[in-house]
Amino acid sequence: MTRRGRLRLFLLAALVLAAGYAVACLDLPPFGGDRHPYGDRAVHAALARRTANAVASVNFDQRAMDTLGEETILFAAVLGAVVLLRRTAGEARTEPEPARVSAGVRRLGLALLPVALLVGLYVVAHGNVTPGGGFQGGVVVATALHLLYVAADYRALERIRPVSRYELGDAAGEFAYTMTGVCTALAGPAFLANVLPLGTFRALASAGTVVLLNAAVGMEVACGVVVLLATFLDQAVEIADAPGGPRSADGAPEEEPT
Amino acid sequence: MTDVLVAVALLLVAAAATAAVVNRDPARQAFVLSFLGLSLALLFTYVQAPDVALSQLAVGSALTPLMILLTVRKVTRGSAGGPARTAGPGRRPDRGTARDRRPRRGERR
Amino acid sequence: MRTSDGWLAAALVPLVLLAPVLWRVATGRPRDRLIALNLAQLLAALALLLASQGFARSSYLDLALLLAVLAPAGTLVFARFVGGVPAAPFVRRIACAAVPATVLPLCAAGGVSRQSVKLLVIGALLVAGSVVTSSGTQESAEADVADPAGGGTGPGAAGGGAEGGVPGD
Amino acid sequence: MSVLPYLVAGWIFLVGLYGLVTSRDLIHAVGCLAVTQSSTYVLLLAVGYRRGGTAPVFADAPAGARVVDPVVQALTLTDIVVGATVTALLLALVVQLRKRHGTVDPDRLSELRG
Repeated sequence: MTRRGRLRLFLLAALVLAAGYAVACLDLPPFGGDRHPYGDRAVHAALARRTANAVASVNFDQRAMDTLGEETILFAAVLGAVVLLRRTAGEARTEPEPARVSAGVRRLGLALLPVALLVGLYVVAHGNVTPGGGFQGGVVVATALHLLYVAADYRALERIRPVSRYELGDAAGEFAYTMTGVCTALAGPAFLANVLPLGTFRALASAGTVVLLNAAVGMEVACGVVVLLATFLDQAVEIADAPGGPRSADGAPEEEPT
Repeated sequence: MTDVLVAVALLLVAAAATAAVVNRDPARQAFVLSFLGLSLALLFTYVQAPDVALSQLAVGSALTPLMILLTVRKVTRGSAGGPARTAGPGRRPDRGTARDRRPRRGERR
Repeated sequence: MRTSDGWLAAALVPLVLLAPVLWRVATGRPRDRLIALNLAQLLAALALLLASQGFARSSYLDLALLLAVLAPAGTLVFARFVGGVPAAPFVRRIACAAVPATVLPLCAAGGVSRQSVKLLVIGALLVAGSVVTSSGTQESAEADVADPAGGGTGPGAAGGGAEGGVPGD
Repeated sequence: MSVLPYLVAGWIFLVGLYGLVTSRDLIHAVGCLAVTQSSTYVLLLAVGYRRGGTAPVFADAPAGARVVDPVVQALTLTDIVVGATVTALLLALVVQLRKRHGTVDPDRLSELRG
């Protein structure tokens, strides 16, 4: 299909979609309306389980099974990216150059690194009480480590980042989540049921299994993002393509379709 | 008052999304995507979703731009391998400088 | 929860100011975009701080804290690819003026408590981050950011087309 | 105001799709996909909003407070993080395509296939 034809087809489809969508919008419950049957029940259930953060309660308690699915997607995506970007035969590894970063930036980065790590861990740890949780905090922790790359250089990052350990941590997070589910199934009524003591409302140790699942997710997200960025950094900073340039299919000529 | 904030944030998000699409160069698009993440985070705060806003801030401020920019660097200069290009002290100065120019033509024929 | 319209109206100011900043982020040269993005992060953090007070929810302060911590990381990521932290005395002046002008009234409104300590920490992080990332220190000498087409055009030149990096075609 | 958020979500969706359809660069296309994805966040949160409500986080709010819907928020917040890793997977695919075919222009890629 030509570009013009494709654009025409898209505009036609977009017109139909826009018209249908606009009509549907007029029939949706108005923005800010008062009818939220699911929300009300979820809040009720969250309060009954002494989880101050109802969103965390939905994620790690009421719909914990769903989150297992999300977590598995994340795991698979990281795995897929690692497999796609692994170093193939014929690709040379070059040493990264030491970066020349100004003293101010370097100082800021080194001062910010522990603060950012702390904030990330705080966001993970308080996931059941205040806004936050494993998903957000994990990303913050992983980003914090990469302050070393942007404020110092790649070699500094490599020193504190044995990738294989983070790969292990990624898998361990996923494993811990599943095993928590299996344990609750053995101990109580169902897979991922909240069987632990619920603790006191608004305390750090409240909400039962939410704390464990939250921590497992935090670990998996943090390690997964570190591994992900490591593969990208490897490709962009360290790995040169196979001799013959990028067009010759990585020294594997049988895969070139032309 | 909240409604006004939500409306302004919505318009800002719509404008940022449009700008992100019409910026055709991925490296420049990354800036706009980062801005889009910021404005989305503000919108989420105003519709009382701080958890979601945290998520968006964490992902949008540094992670996504870093991945996009690294991909851009890899793709646009795929053959250079980055640092090796400018003959660092004792680091294979021969790799990646002339190599990516030579053999390609012959192979395509 | 009781919201306070005064503080929310104050939060509207940085939000509206983001619109012209978006124009700069979307159309400027890479360096200008970076400066504009830096400014946008600062304004967004101020808007979050004011919104926290306006909605009377102290837990929203975590958002501003997170942004204050991650914004320099984001700026430095981009700086690495445009070849250095560009000088932006404008952003620096705004940071030094607007952050105290926002944080101190918020502290005064909240009284002395854990929140005001948090507010002061966020303010300090914001000022420090903005001042350093707009100081104009050059790090473009680094090999893997040096742009073959010259510093001014930045990554735009490198990413100009799908085949931008393939010479000899 | 009562439909503006829905319309904005629709606009973001269509604009993102337009970018995907007309994109000449797969990295740009991935960025457009991220834009398209954000329309679902806006729509979901708009559906869950309750006027005068506050966040369903009771750390600093009374237990009986009027709150917005936590279910859609839970859906959205996981999707943002998972979406970022999926974006990474797509970018990895782009890098691999570039290695194998030397281009990231979707039109030229389909020419290659013949």
